[in-house]
Amino acid sequence: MDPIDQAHQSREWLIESCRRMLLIRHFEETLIGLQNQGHFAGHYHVYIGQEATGVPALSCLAPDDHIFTTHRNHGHLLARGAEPGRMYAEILGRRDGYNKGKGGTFHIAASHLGFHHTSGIVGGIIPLAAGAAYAAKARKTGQIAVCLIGDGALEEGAAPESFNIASLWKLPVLYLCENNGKYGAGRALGAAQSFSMAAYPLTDLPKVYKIPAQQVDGTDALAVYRVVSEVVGKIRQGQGPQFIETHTVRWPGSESNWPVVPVVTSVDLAWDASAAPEKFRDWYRASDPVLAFIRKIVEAGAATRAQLAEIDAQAVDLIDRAAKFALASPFPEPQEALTDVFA
Amino acid sequence: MDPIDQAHQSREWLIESCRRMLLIRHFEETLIGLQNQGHFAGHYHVYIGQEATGVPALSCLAPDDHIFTTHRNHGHLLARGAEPGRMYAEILGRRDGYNKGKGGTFHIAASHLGFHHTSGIVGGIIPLAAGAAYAAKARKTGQIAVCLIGDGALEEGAAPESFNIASLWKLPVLYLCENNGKYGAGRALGAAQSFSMAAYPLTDLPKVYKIPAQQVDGTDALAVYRVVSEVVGKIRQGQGPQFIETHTVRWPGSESNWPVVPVVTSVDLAWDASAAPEKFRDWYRASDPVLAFIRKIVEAGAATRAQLAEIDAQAVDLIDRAAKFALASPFPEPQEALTDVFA
Amino acid sequence: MRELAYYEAKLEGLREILAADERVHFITEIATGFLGLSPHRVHFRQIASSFPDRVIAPPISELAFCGVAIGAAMAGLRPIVDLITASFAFEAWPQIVNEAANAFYMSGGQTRAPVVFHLLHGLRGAGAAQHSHSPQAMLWNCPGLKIVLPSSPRDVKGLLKTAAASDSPTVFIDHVLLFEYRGSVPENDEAIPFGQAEIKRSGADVTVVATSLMVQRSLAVAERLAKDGIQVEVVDPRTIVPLDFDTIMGSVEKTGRVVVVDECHQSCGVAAELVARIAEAGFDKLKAPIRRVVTLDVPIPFSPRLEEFVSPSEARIAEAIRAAAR
Amino acid sequence: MRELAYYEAKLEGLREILAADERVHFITEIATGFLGLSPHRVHFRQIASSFPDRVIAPPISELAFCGVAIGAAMAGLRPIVDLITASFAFEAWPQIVNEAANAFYMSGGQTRAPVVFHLLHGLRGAGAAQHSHSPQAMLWNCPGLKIVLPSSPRDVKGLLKTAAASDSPTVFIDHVLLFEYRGSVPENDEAIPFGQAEIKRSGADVTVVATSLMVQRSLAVAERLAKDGIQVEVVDPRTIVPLDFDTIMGSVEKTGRVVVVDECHQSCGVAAELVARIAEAGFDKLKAPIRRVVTLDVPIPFSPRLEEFVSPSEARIAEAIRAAAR
Ligand SMILES: Cc1ncc(C[n+]2csc(CCOP(=O)(O)OP(=O)(O)O)c2C)c(N)n1
Ligand SMILES: Cc1ncc(C[n+]2csc(CCOP(=O)(O)OP(=O)(O)O)c2C)c(N)n1
Ligand SMILES: [Mg+2]
Ligand SMILES: [Mg+2]
Repeated sequence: MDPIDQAHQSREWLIESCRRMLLIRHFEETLIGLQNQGHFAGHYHVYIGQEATGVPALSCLAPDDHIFTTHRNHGHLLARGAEPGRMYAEILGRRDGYNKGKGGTFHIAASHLGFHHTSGIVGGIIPLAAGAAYAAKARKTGQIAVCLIGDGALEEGAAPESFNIASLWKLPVLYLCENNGKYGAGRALGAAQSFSMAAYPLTDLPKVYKIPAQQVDGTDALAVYRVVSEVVGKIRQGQGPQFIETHTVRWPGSESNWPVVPVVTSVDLAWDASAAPEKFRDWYRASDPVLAFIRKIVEAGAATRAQLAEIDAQAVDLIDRAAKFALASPFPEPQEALTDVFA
Repeated sequence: MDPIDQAHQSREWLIESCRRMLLIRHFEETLIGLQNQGHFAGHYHVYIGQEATGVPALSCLAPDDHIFTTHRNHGHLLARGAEPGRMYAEILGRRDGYNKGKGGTFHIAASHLGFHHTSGIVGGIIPLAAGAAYAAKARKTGQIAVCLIGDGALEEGAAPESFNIASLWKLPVLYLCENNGKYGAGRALGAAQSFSMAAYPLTDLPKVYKIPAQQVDGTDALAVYRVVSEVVGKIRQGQGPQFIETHTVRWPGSESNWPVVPVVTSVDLAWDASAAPEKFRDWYRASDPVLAFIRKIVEAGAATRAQLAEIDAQAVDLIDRAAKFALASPFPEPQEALTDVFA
Repeated sequence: MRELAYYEAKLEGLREILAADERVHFITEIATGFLGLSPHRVHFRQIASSFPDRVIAPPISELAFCGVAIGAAMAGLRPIVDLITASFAFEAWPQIVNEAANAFYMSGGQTRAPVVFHLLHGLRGAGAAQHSHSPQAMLWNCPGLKIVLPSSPRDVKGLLKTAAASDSPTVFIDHVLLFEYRGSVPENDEAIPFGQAEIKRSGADVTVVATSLMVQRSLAVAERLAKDGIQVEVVDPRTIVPLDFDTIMGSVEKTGRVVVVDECHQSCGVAAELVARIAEAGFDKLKAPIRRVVTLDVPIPFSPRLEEFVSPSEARIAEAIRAAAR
Repeated sequence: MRELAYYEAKLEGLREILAADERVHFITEIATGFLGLSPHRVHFRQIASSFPDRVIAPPISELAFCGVAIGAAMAGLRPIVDLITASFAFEAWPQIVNEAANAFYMSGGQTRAPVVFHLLHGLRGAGAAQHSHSPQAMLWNCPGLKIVLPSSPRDVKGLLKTAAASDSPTVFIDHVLLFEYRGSVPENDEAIPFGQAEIKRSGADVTVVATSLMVQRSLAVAERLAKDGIQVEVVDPRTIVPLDFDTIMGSVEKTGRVVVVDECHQSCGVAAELVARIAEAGFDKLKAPIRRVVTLDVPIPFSPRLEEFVSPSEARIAEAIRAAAR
């Protein structure tokens, strides 16, 4: 049975997911431009290539679940419906940013969406997520906590220490480990030993602590949805922590530490990648999860190319307005630096 | 074939091992008396019940191998031939202590025996041992490093982090994990989940990092010798890190945080434990590795009870003189506190 | 008012806090937590068994279990988490100083982390180099943490209550050598606000600013020096974040002579900051250089003689006060 | 003497150290280590590939890889280990402050741990709360560690050499915003001994004691103030452990007016210790209160305006010097 036909993936879900993926993609592409124009300083990380993980995965959550994420958070926030304008404002250090400009790209928080604390320290959130799960369990709220980490985070001792506690205390926490190292210059390679991780497959590590763990293709939105929704159900039933590793292929635009946009993503690119420079073309053809999703939707007849192109245009427009909003937002007053130290 | 007959366990080795085990036992028994008499302050940990691990295991090492140990180090140092007098002096904070009285019970170091740095921080030495192994490999000295830890140390993130590096870099390091929690109030239980460790058997953890790992009965000196010597051979051949978990049964004298001596160990006790108070008798009968070793030697005809009793008497005497040596050693001059800060 | 031993007041405070607020969970090792290895620890075990679902023992994983407490605080609980020996806080350093301390600020005021870290600091006798730390200076260098240093039975109870009710991450730093001190503690619930120094003893000649155990030690010295005609005023900030600098300066203006007594190592210790602030604000008022009595800048030696020599002992406190009074 | 950019001198030092001593191994992330994200990092990669067996990339396991370096030092190597961003040193805190710092002392002088920790500290622009730490004050509170804070091309090379040759664990704390400064560097190998402050600029009116990037910032301010007739002397301790207090006090005695400029947070920062020492030793010599220009006691905000506001900026340095000169 074609997964597209499955009852739980309605046409609306498909279209909405596609819309959010395109939103993320254009958000990041535009962001790279903003950086290149000098609108903000500092190091940053984009979510391009991982859209088909974050969007379906986070669609499985309840509105009040707790979500902890990392330096690579933009896609997660947008997947949950964060306003791109306020995100840009944050990344540009403006007053209208989610964190009033105090956090920046690494730390975008949006508590009303469940993003209480976003850490730029690799491994920093792993115990925090278990803690939020502990609180949910103690308070019997029915919430779960989601811990969104990269493959590299498993190299930090915080990971096994937290897995141990989550397992012993049967905490309602989902570890979603986005392994973006496949074939790229990244770290863990999924099925084989990398230069930095002797444990492979990575799912072996949580399994040692008796946490059920599985792998899924993170470029296949429907597969991600299926696995995450099933696992979230188990967690809500009180079965304790669960671990999912997703594989994506590292976007070649991020090979250097300062990303470049080889081509602006469009619906047409899904069928003809020739607009992408030679060296990036393969990725857009074979590994781009957004383009793959677009093709799947069209092939399944859930939407036409033209309909998706319309959605894409709306996304481009929304991002455009978001960037303008952020650029128009003033910098915070210097004295603002002295507030929010203590609650 | 009775292991006693095996070529590699000569009669001399048996007698010498027995002597060292008795030395450790009496060292600790006398130490408890010294504490009760107020000769030193502070928390301390004794090695009673684990003698049949440390003595045979460390007999497999070369004189210049590197050894890192913990708060429970006394037995390890004595197994390597450290002077009990200088150890007591250290524990009593006297000038003739190995560390000039600056370290105390948690930190006894004897660099000439390979004990460079003994840490009281659970997990503290795990990376250090990998580092010494790294140095040995880089300098091609043929040395190996031994990391002597308790089961509780595996709960610290330092353990998995270090296993990963040792495995990736194929370092010549032996992890000897003394699990003293069996049936006691201790932590890991070996074959089942404890309140503090979800990973079981504990050997699963190093195995995730592709470190070969096995379990052995730590109350069986010959079994320990066999496994450790085999594994040390592999490490010297360049096969990389290895992990051994030994099981011992926690000595009931240490159930409270301040140990008590229920009965002074003697060779006779190996056949008649009635001298031990009721509540401790079972342990001396069924779980005491020193008494078991004594019985084995006598039963195999390697020595008579009388011969072992003579060895025991010498051990008692040696320890007695060691205690007197330490008590006669002066406290360091106060100004000595200001030296050794920088090399 | 009734008299209690310090450890009794501390236990009473914890029991009342746990009874009053279901959101308080206490992560600690049951055997040696809260009161450390003190002989009174059996009483803590009784509390633990009164609240079996809310007093929980973690693995030896300080980094993770502190992070769990912080995360739980972000999600609606008010956890107290016990590092026991303050030196073990280093294992959890990234969580305390880089997550908890920054959470409220970094989120632009969105996320509160009302967690209390409980630590037993200082020279406890034979703790040696690895178990004798006083990390309050390092923590004071991390904006975002409130820091509490009780010194009396009444303070330990009252400050523990305020800590448990605080909306900001709070480090509660205690000292096992205080446990036997006795003092009056009001019957009725009395929380002590943060940021209120207490003049523990009045005197016109020399101001001693002291924290934690050093308050008691300074008081003992002050009694002795009174017989020699030196009237010492002992000011106890009780919390260093927030710091009641006004009360300190009030005393400095009165005496013009200051000794700061603190158990951190000298360099960049708590005393360094207090001296720096007093020297700046009191430039015209000081009649003598400010003196510090602190732990000498060497790792803590094990041997009791050496430990005594490096510590801010009564002898060294007395000497500094005499010098200041001259 | 030839002129080099700071980053060139630093690279040259590392290359010479690696070439001269086989015992030196460098644990670092090849892509962003040693020079951080600076555009010059490609040059570091060249060094890395010249010594493939001795420049090695670890997993993201700061605690373990620092411990590996310390253990290797105990067993005969002279490792340099790169935390890169100084904030990441917190992950390795137990190994740095409780193992390396204590090893020699705790063993009674038996065990040397000649390891160098390399850190890039401070406000680098948009590092925000979690990537902008200056942990030198916390480290100074841990006896047993030598602490190096270079500020010029010549110093970074000469001090790196001394660090690599030091028998004690040494924290080498650098600042990416220094990399573009140029200055003369002798051709021939010139190690700079620890514990020798340098007067980077002479002046009779006000003494500025500054470290790391703050030296350059203070020098720039001093040039400007010279035009207004204020002659500033800039003293750079270069190493805070050991500290050349004599040179500092020599300058204080000359000017009687002191400003300490440092990038740590205020409370218990490096400046606090320097002020405390100068206030004590210089009580009779000071003509004005000592002033501190330091990072304000709040977590570091991301937004550039806010970051500038909390930092020890040129404007704040100038203001403090003017006030001291009055
Ligand atoms: C404790 C710590 N060490 C190092 C870094 C520097 N750092 C930032 S991102 C990163 C790689 C993380 O890899 P991964 O978790 O797989 O996430 P990805 O960037 O691939 O999404 C590193 C090492 C950091 N932020 N925190
Ligand atoms: C980082 C740290 N946390 C806690 C402690 C307190 N502590 C000392 S021994 C010990 C138990 C260690 O268990 P295990 O490793 O099994 O060793 P055993 O004492 O059983 O030999 C603990 C928790 C410590 N010394 N260091
Ligand atoms: Mg990755
Ligand atoms: Mg154990």
